Amino acid sequence: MKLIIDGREVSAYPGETILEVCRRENIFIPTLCYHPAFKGQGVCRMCMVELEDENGNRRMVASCTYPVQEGLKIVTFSAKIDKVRKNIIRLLASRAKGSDYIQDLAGQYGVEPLDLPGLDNEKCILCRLCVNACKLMGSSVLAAVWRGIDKKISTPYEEAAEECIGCAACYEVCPTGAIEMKEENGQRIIWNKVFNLVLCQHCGKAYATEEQIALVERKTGISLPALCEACRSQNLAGRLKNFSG
Amino acid sequence: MQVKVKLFATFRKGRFKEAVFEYPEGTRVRDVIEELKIPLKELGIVFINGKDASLDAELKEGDVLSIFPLVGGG
Amino acid sequence: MPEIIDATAIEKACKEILDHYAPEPRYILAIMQDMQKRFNYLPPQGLKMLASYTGVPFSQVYAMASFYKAFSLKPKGRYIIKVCDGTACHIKGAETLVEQIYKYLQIRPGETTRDGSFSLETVNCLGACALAPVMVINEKVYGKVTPADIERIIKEYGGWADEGKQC
Amino acid sequence: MGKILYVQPEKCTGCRTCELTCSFLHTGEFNPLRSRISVVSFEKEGFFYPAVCQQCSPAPCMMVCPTGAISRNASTGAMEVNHEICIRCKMCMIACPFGATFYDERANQIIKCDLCGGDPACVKMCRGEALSFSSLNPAVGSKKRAAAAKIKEVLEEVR
Amino acid sequence: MYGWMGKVLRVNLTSGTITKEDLNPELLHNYIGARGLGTKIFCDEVDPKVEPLSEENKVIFMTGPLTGTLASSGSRYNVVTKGVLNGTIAASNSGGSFGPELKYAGYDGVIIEGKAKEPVYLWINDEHVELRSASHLWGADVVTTVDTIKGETDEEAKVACIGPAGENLVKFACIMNEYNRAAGRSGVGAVLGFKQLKAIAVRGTGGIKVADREGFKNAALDARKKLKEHPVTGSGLAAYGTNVLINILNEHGGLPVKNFSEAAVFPNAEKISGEYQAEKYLVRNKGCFGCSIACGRVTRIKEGPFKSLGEGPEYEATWAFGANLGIDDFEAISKANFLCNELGLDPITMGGTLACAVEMVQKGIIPRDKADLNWGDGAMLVEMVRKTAYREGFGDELAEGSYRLAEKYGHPEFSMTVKKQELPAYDPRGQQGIGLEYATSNRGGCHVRGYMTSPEVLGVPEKVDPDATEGKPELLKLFQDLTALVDSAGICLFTTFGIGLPEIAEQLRTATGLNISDEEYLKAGERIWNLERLFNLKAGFSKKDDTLPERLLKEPMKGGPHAGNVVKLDIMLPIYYQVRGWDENGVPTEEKLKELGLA
Amino acid sequence: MKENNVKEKGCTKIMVCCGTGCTANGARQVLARLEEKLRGNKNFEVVPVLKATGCNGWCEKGPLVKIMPEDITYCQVKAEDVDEIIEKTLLRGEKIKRLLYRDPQTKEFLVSLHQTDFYRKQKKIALRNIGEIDPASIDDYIERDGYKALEKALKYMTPDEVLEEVIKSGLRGRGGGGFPTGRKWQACKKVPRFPKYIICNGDEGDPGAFMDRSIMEGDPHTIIEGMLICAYVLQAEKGFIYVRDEYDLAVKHLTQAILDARRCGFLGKNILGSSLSFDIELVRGGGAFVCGEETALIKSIEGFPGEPRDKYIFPTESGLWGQPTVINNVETWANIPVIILEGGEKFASLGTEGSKGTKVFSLVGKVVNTGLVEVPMGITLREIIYEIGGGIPNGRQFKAVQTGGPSGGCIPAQLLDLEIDFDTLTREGSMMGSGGIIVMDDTTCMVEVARYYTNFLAVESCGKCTPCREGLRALLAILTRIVKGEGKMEDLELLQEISEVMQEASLCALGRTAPNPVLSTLKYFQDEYVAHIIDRRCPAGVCPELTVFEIDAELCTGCTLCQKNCPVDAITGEAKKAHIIQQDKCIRCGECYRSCRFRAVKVK
Repeated sequence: MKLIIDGREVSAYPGETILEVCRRENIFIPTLCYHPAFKGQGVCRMCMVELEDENGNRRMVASCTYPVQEGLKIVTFSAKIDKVRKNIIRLLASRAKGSDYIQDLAGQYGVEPLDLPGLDNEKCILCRLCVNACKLMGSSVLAAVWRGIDKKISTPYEEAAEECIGCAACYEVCPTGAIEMKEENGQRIIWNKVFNLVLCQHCGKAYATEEQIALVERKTGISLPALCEACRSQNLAGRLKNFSG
Repeated sequence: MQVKVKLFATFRKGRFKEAVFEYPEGTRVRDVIEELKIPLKELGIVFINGKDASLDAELKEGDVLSIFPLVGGG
Repeated sequence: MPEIIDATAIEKACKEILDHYAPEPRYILAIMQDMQKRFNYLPPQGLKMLASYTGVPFSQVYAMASFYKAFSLKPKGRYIIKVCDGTACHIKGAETLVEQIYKYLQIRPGETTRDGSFSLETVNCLGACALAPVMVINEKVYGKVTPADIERIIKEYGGWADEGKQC
Repeated sequence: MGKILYVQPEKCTGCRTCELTCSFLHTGEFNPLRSRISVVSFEKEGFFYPAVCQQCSPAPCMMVCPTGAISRNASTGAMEVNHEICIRCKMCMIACPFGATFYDERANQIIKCDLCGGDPACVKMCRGEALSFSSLNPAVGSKKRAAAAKIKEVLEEVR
Repeated sequence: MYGWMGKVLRVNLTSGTITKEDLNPELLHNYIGARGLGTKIFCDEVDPKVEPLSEENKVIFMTGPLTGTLASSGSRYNVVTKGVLNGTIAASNSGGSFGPELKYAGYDGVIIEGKAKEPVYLWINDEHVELRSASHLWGADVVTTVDTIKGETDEEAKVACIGPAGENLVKFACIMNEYNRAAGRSGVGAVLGFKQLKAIAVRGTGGIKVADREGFKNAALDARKKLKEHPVTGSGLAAYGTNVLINILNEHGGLPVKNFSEAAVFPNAEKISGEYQAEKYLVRNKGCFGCSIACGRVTRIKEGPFKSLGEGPEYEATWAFGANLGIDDFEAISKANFLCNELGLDPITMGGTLACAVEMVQKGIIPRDKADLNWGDGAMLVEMVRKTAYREGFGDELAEGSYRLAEKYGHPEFSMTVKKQELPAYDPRGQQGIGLEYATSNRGGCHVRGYMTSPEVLGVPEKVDPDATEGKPELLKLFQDLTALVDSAGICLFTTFGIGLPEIAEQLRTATGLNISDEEYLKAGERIWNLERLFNLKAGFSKKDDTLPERLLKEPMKGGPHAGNVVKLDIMLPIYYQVRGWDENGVPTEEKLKELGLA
Repeated sequence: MKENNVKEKGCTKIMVCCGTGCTANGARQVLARLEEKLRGNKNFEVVPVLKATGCNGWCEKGPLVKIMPEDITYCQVKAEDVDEIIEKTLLRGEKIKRLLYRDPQTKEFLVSLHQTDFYRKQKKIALRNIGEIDPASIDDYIERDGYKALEKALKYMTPDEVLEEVIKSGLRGRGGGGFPTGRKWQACKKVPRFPKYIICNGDEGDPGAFMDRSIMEGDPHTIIEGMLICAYVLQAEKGFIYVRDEYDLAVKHLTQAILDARRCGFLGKNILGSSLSFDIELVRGGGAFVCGEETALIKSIEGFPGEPRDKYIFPTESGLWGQPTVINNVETWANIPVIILEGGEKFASLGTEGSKGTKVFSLVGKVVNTGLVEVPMGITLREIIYEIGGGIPNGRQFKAVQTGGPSGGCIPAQLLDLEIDFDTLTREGSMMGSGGIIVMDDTTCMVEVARYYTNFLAVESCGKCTPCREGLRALLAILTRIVKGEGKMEDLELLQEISEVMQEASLCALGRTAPNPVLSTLKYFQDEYVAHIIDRRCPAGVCPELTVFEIDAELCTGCTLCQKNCPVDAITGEAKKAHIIQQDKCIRCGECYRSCRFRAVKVK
């Protein structure tokens, strides 16, 4: 189907969202809660764009959840959109005072955070990418709990969750550096859970949690040598070397 | 006449290191190389008794003919 | 302290509740309501059982439990005082009632007296706006409550009414 | 059937031109750490093994990927990473029996050999012919097949 | 910045301070990198009269803009210092992976100053740079040193270090990297030994960007294609390594035998030849970082007293330990070579010095009770290499190099050196051009400052008459300037067998964005050459040092194709000065200096 | 509608209002006493029938006891009055004057409720049965033409004709959105996927609104019938009623009604012999205001936290479990049977151009007659407040009326003559919402009201999207500092800007309308904001930090009421003498100010 984005005709497939089409067409739309691995969530609202009807009336929609329709006329930037994005960044910067990423973004957008009480050094913007990642990993230990302004991301009772495998996918997808992960003394601590890391038999590098390896072995049916990625190829090479004499 | 032919490097493959051959008078370097089926484009250095020789140089009794592919080093 | 039920008793009671429902996510809300009624709060153990029974991740169950106001994650008192802070009640001084209750029971909304007798909550609207301000203790509705009424009402439930006395 | 990237380690001179080529073509800079092929060096003994994805079938990396970011390119047979949807859980790295799935820290990406879309540049640049790319059919030299078999055999041993 | 990283490290060992400095872009334009840039910085900062073994001398490790890129054989770095062996400007060049790794860490080079109070090593881990104690490594050989440091830092670290020879200030100690690669000549290892800097370990995770991605890709691929197609770089060097030259030089009558005292034809050359090595000992080829030539040899001596596995020997070492000592035992030669790698010695000077000693022993100048040295003795060779590194017994005298040794015994004429540095494996009486090259080399006896063997013997790029003197000064100047450019670019000299100025200049242009003509690039080479000359002049060298050992000028070749020849230096040198734009005393004229921007 | 079936039967019926208000005031005790006294009472030939009905709406006057067929209504009845009622009224036909309603203006005693201003102006459609029937009795419902509409639809109309009728009626969703009900059904009908689901939204959450509660408690079958009619149109087989958890009685009555309907063949297979099969399941809500939003409600039924989603695809296409779903509010469903029975056109004859029919409002706050009123659309606010509601008590000044719940707005005195319907309210910055009308007088601080609603929403927002969650957090912080006297004039611009962005960018209707209280008070009561910020004074005497109360000794009668109500014993003074407020003890709660009947307490 055909759409008109910023006056340009663009083709799209049924089932796509406006954001997906724009990303494919390299039309920039800022996002915070979007990750292509997951469905659009419509959470952060940075990706708001305007739709224009035949009378020239415009309305705002979240491009990450709006499904494309034939002939849709989309405006990806306007004074109104700019105002919305600036204010969203301002609100998030007022919330996540501890996140350098968000503060930098506020700087880029030229907005000053407001002075709001009760959020000392917060980094989380509740984009929920971590929740999505955790779910996809099959662990689903993270959820957005409580509601309203008390909403937060947490494991049940903020305690170490049984199903957490310490994969840190949540840490990886977090845009604001809000998830704390510590690795020391052969242990990884994340979400209040302490994981014993498997040490590479060869180089001693702590390369994965026991739970991660168990999951890999379960999924592949292969039992893996206790070697880190680098040592695994090294080990293979060593054997080949001996093989070739 | 007798000429000692020495081959080096890749030219030895399937041939020989050195050998003494009986050639008729007037045999030229080119004749030897052709007989040995050495492709001219692979030919690097040709010495007769350690001195550079052209393909048309005539061989003489007792000459040492050294044939090298193109090589380098240092 | 509230009635302490031991772990096996909780488990048994939860099991009974679960048995009333098919193991489908759509019954989570109903099951939680039953648990809340049974225990006055949602015991973590019960939520775990609920999660495995319905096959829904524990985190999701916890998210539910914390999302809905009908549920409490902490044990509640025997008498739950709900002060309506709906608009009609609010503009008729509901907050003063909350203050007054604090004066007698030393608890704020969300808290429970140390002896486990009373819990205080504010609710959005009890749909009895015509009687504003309204207060409910367990099932009983008190309408047009004045701050001066609080002492008497609390006394009905054996609450300490002597000024300043800690419960 | 697609072609296979054969590795014959005994022919490898350890020059790592494959790494340079790979990183340059994929990232625009010369950085072995961003290469999808990595030469394991035994400098003292002068033995080298270019560790590179063997495009396994079935592929453990694909099996463990939670987002479906790893998939086989139907025309090249290469297991390709869709960086867009990768969440960098690194399960594929853990799962790879060859240690040939890498993490590019600079780009924050999981990287692995994608056979350059069916025409691997490293093979063309390989001086010692340690890398070759040819069809998996009987016409392939017995040496290459032996090399592949050898790697497989050694791999079995490792497991 | 493209090609270059734009940063150098300055490490003061005396104070322990480490600073990061931006490179001056103007220097890059004129001096390119590696040898040129290192020399420029060195000349700007160090008094030419400085004592090589002193706090004031500096050591500069410098890479070129093509180092670590896809430019073929772009593995090189240079070590610039005032050489210990002879006090000339030294720019020792090495391949391997150390240079590229330094760039991946973000630096073009490292400037070492001062002298540490106790042994240290420098650990460069991207931005993080520190000096660490190396007391526990002092005395350790290269293998132990590298392995220990890798264990202490990062298994993937690249380590350049000195062996016992450097620590013991052996005048021809080298700096080793990746176990087998060496910045070999001029005794740069001893300078580090004096400064008590045992090693530099580096780990880099960054990358190198080029100015014109597509252009550079095309230029590099074009160069590689030409290298692949050229018989020498495409297959010749790979098949037989540099040792292929043994037979060629021998047939040519240019393979010096027994300290240049006999006809340059070694009867048993075949037994030390590349063909022999390939047949009997070669495990496989090895390439330096990014090299498509892969001339390196992994050699295994399977059994016997010299059982070992290592790299080499290269042509020079094979000659220095073989023909030059009358030894035809390839296994002994290999072992001695491996030992040089482990202990950190330059095999050319080692062989040359030992040959000088053997000759003097044979002539009765050195008493036999001091050293019972004979031609053709492989075991003696291995033993003497070890002793030299540790300065044990007679090794202590050998450790000073042949010039000081021969001078000590009153017969400097037996030292086959130019400016006190031992000559390599080409008898200049069979190649007039290389005679001139030796005499005029800025670091003394050296073959890689304008490799005249290529045209004179190998016929690359085209054959010239080795016995002729005509045209040699002109050709040599071109070769010297081009070599300076090649060394400064960070690529291997061997590439010039297959590619020339246009290909090198194009790679430089696209990599760095420095859009100057081929000629200007070549001019940079000339500028570098002249800068080195100026340094030497200021250091006290003069026309009288632009000469060859008497033997080569006066003793006619005793046999072989070039029997009766001497080097006609007196004919070539004045012309060379003229071609260079120098006055009759070999001093660059004002005009020349102005032209080069050196005035 | 037929009147007075009871009369025909010739038997007396006593109906005790047992709505929440009346119950709170002791209706159950009245009922119990009546039951006790009537059971086996030999004095009656035919013992009167006793019924507990749903809320009559006039909670203010409860407990209400209605006696039919005489149509006598007694107000504020106590258990002690029961003997007298039996004795005098039931046995002797006398009316007890003191229990009758006395019109405050005319001072007349009114026998029937329907004679009162409160009832006269009303037009009951949705509430037609409430107070008239025992909600626990399906027979009572059937007696009042219950399930006749269903029968008519099933037997005499095609689904399309039924739909046509609903479209014709112009009925718009009573839950707040005001989306035309017929079009909603039509959209769902067009989607060729099955099963389809029907949901009744009974998660009434607006503080100050209780019409849904009243219907669910007082006339549960009308909801079931409405849903059945829709099921016929859509060929749906399953429906859900999502009831607010706090509504225990509603749950009880609905449960009973569903069981009865099944028993009588109105739910189940082949209803009334037709091909329609439909059943209803009751879902108790979890107590989350946001679940009133239909996508959140769907999530909640599915077993998730009630977080809305972007509604770019309507539930009519993808709703419950992704299936086509129609959700309507309780009051909407209650209108359906009447529309089918009497025709869409008749319904459409009521109301305004854009908003047809009647609307139930809950009239509460500072108004004399509080309770539920059902009036035709287009009635003015003044009529509701002054004619039905009887004006402002205690001689206070009307200040504003808040409509539409927390997301609605405050409408000032100058708009009292606004003819209210969906569109006029929206135009003036408020909204219909579910129909709450909260009257505010001069003792209400509009800034504090804005803060109150914002706080309510900040807690009740689902917290999913940024503009709503963080916008509310920011608005709340700013409003809080203003009511504390720490505001700055720039704050007003900030409030405006954040509010506008929330309106544009929020995910659901809750977020988009959440700034309405702020925006409407900013628009109409900016002077109050300014007073807080510049003068550091709360004109209404509400904000403790900015208020000082004083007793005007001239006006004080020494009635001691304020003294009794003061929670901190800050008021001293003897009876019949002027009282004094001890400022050091006073917590400025305003209790004295609000309770003083002589307006002797003043805001300084």
